[in-house]
Amino acid sequence: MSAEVSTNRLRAWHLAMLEIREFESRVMDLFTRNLVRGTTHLAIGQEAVAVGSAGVLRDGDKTLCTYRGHHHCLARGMDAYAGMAEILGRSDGCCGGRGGSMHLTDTSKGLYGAYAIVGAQIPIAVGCAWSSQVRGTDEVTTVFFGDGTTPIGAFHEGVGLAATWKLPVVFICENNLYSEYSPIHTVVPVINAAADRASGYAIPGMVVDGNDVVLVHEVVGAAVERARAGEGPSIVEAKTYRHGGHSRADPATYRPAEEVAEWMSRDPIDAVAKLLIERGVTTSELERLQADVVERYDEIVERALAAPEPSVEELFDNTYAS
Amino acid sequence: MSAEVSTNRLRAWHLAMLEIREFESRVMDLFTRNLVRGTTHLAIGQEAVAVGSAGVLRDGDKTLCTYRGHHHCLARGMDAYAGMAEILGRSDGCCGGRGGSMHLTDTSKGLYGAYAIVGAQIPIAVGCAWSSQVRGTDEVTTVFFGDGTTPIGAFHEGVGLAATWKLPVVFICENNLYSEYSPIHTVVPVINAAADRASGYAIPGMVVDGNDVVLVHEVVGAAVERARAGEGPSIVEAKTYRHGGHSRADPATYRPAEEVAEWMSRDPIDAVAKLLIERGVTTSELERLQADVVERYDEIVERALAAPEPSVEELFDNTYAS
Amino acid sequence: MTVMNYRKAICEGIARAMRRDDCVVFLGEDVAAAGGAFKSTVGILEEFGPVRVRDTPIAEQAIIGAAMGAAMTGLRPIAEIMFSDFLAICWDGVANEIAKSRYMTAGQLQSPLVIRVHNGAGLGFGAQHSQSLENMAMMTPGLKVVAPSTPADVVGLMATAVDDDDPVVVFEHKALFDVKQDVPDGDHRVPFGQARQVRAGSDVSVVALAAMVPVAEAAAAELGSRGISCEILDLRTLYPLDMDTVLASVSKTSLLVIVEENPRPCGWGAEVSSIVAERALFELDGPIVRVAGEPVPIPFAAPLEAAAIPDPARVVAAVESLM
Amino acid sequence: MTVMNYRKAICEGIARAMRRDDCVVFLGEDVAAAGGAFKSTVGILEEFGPVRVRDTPIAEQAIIGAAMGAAMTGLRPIAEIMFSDFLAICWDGVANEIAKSRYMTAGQLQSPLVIRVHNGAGLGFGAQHSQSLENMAMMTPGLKVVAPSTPADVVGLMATAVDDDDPVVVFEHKALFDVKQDVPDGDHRVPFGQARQVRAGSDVSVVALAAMVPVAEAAAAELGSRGISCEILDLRTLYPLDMDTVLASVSKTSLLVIVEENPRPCGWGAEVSSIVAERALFELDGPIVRVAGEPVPIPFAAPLEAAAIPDPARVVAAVESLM
Ligand SMILES: Cc1ncc(C[n+]2csc(CCOP(=O)(O)OP(=O)(O)O)c2C)c(N)n1
Ligand SMILES: Cc1ncc(C[n+]2csc(CCOP(=O)(O)OP(=O)(O)O)c2C)c(N)n1
Ligand SMILES: [Mg+2]
Ligand SMILES: [Mg+2]
Repeated sequence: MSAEVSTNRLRAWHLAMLEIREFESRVMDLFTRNLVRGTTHLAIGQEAVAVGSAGVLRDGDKTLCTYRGHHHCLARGMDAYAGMAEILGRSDGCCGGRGGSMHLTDTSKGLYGAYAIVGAQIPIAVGCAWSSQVRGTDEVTTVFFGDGTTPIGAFHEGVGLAATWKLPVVFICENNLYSEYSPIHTVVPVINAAADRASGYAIPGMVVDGNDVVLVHEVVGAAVERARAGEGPSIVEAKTYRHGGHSRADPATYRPAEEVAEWMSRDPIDAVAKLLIERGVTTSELERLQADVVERYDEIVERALAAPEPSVEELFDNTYAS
Repeated sequence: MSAEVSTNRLRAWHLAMLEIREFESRVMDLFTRNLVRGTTHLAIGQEAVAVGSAGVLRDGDKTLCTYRGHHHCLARGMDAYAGMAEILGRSDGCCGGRGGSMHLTDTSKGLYGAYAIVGAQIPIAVGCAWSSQVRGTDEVTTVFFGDGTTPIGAFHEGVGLAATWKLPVVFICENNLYSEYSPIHTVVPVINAAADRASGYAIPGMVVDGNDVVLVHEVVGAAVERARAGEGPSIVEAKTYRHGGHSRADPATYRPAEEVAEWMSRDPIDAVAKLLIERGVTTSELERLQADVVERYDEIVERALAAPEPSVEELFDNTYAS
Repeated sequence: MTVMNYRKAICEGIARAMRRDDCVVFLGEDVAAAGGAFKSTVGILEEFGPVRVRDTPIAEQAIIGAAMGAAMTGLRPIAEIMFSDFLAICWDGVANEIAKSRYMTAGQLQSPLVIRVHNGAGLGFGAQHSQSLENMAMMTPGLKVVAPSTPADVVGLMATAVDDDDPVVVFEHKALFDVKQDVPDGDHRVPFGQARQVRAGSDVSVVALAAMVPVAEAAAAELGSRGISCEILDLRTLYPLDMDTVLASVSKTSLLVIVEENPRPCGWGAEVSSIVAERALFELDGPIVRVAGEPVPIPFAAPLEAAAIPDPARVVAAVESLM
Repeated sequence: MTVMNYRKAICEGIARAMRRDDCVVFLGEDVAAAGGAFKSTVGILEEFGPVRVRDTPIAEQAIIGAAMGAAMTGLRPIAEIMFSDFLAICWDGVANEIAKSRYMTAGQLQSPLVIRVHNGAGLGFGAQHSQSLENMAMMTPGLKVVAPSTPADVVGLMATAVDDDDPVVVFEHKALFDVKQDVPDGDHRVPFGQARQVRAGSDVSVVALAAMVPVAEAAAAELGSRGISCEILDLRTLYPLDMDTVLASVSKTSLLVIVEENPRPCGWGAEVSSIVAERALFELDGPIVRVAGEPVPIPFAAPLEAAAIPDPARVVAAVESLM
């Protein structure tokens, strides 16, 4: 399948994933240095889901994600500086510092919010898709959620409405095996936390290797085309892994060492780098690329740290439109 | 299958169903005469689900139902006078007149409440079952809900927890084809509103003719035994029909005449009466039974109408224990 | 002018908004084909068709989410939650998502939508279908809160609500559905944040809302016959809150009685009282009296339900206690 | 006496209750194996085992329903809802079922249970994880409402809460988790409905709760140095509400400042203010001033978050405005 993807496309995906990883590594570093307040939820290890999924979308398509959503925002084109400044609570942030790490948003890129209450984004995404249907467009909405989200009511209400109204939305589960600190199999009664629910809504449910950007692109692509054609929603479950803890300084000691080792050996960026090398890209070229990214992020972080915090005079802005 | 059921048992079920129908008819009559405040939701036509299900339970087993729950309460042994007085808002009511038609409760009979918020009873029933497990008993909880309840989050959260924890609870859907005034197929994406969800929880889902008391008894019985044996929850979907409207004075004109006619011809009480007659019970005996019931309810209604309303001095009673 | 009852006014308000603006859509449980559980939306489906008017499954979180998602992307939804009590099921969507998203995203996500709920006691619907919950909305920054007491206000406030770029929760009081009144034709609008002087008076200011307005009026009539002159103000909206009118009235009468249906603790009247106690304490000649719902779940039995919410006699007694 | 911080006191309070009574069970998301998202329940699973201590799926409605069902049938559950903001997801269970069922069934259904939530702002968790929502519980008849400000109160109020036959919502303030104090050993209990006099004073009464108690204390220290003597009362429970102590203090000082973290509209301070304005208006020598959270979602950026909730400087200014 990867044979069908052009080398240029693979290069673009690889770069996008590198950038996400660098972004997240910087956030972790800043958090560890006590420069980020509150909490952060990183997507290191889950880059392929974001990049593969974003690649199938067009302008006008909408994406909603969670507190663990930096990768989705970057994959759809959020300015990394605006994201980083937001996480640092600066007025240059994509939300003027009001949102923080859990709420990166850029509607100009189709990013209709990152939500911090588990499951909340799902009915809202369904509403976006309903709106696309009412307005007679062929826009599609993608909405991301974790494996641990599948027990919550909002997930089921949203999927149910979308299935009943045949709405153009694709529900994409990033199954990283953990519901916060709990192994997912201890908190859901099915093998595939999300895909196994699809039959209860008479919609397609697919499982895909979420660390294979090419496969993600293909499977999400099919679901998006189905939605765009007016055939209704699907659930895609991408099996993946977060390399680090759930949030903040979580050391993730609850994970068996062999499990971690196995998944580390299946790094999604390494995988696409391998494909590129098979196609003749040189290691030194890849190293140069990585060095460029590091350099760009040095500058982004520096600028963001130097940016001003919002002023207290603006406290009430945007509470109401009027 | 009905061959395995003793005639005495059939007689008891028949009588129980007759009593429910009489109770409900009286409520309708009182409501029409403006003697019942607020609203009522009757179970005329759905008697077999209640009687068949209650028949498999023991003392200590718990039952939770909805605002459309008079039949379940009577089937598990609620005193008809206490129920009628409650619906009339009298202090002799099972809830001292505080609850009304939607909230008949008698914990001494295992009736742990009738709930008026769609879906709310389901997680609570799961809690009762969890308690039975924690306390090391072999009690089982049955919980009733309508077809229209299957889209709501609380249903899914409750079933999910029960399936994950293998709790001794049986989820019994009375699919009367309507979610309030909406045909169920217009608001859910599956054929069997409840049973088709079971695969999403890796638990058994059964469909049964809810107008056949013998079949209900058998299918619910199997699910209850499974739960009692510690093998976890099941979903039973009983297809049935309400002869009247959803509530109050709903004329139910949204229902096709042929549909109504077909279901009227499958009256659950007529069906069991037919079985009894096949076994040699005489029509006149059945008529006598019916006359007895009418007479008993004349007296119940008369007493309930004469009972006092609660006194305003008691307004604050039971807001708190202390 | 057309005479219509409160129920019909709900329908009229929705229809006028939908005629004015194609972006207005309407969704809820049995609001379309059946015309609503209270028959307050009969004919909307027929006039505006099944794309703009949709019956939903019983899934309040989905209804609210659908409304928000649609509002964020160019529509102006009106969502019905059948009873205000059911807001408890979808409160995350209302209070954590809809109310906060504009602020949290520096204005990027906007939810110009209206949530209509049937509110209040008095009809024997029991504890889970009878609450007055305007205070739950009022305590949530980001929401506008409307509670009309008359058919004309139902229509006029709906026009303002639908056009407003902020999310608005409209509490329609079930006990008022048969109240009739002349309603102006055309583009009748009632602005938010303007209390209505229901009755001018000089001895005491009585502030009320929704079904408590007629209760206050009945009390004022009785008190008038005893020589006590009440000024009655109907707040109409709780956010924005027209304290200017309340304070002006209090500075005239020097006495304040607040009549609210919600159980007393943290009711909207507490907020009104505390603002007066902060800004006009020295204008007062007597205690601020709140006549509020009793702190109990609404009981079913008729005498108990009647005792649980304010009635004219309690308002009369409260006013007389100040004389 | 043992010195412990607020976080450890939470754990201690739960452990003592579970040791005392086998019927006490504990459930919530990641409360068992992981010891809680805030590490406030470390060791409970190990001591009491997996039957009594359970990790749940992310399903707050199921958690609350499970707790209620268990409470109705003989257990005394303690349920954790990780952030008070998430009460919005399961509010139907809390407010419509748990709070009302005893009343509606004339005492047949009882819910002797405790719901613990992590409450409050100050840590940069953003608008959906930082609210102060004690007022949402306080406005709901049938619930008892607890909000401890010290480790000793955390332990003592938990003992009372678990033994109480009514449902109790305990708001644990995240910003206090590192506060340390001596906690009495043994069967330490703090009764409900008794405000704590944090500091005696003669010029002004300052009523506070939870994280606002240290804010009031800091303000009082500063004011003391300016010659103004504050009496600080920590309400500790909002239902039952100890108005006797508040009224006694007001009748001594004649001035009242209320410090509350929730956004002002319909905050608990509004209720306290309105009771004083109704029962002790003529004892007051000045307006009742409420220093409350600003009516905005809690912003993420540090200076904005700090400005959104009361700080000592605002309390100082409020008190000085009365002098
Ligand atoms: C309704 C709700 N409950 C609990 C939480 C706390 N919480 C935040 S993330 C999380 C785990 C979510 O797991 P999953 O859905 O698998 O997503 P992941 O974090 O693995 O991406 C929890 C429990 C929350 N934010 N919202
Ligand atoms: C959460 C909630 N939403 C809406 C309602 C109003 N309502 C009461 S009964 C009902 C229909 C329920 O249909 P179903 O579950 O099929 O049960 P049935 O009435 O047919 O027995 C509705 C919408 C409610 N009580 N609770
Ligand atoms: Mg996960
Ligand atoms: Mg039905």
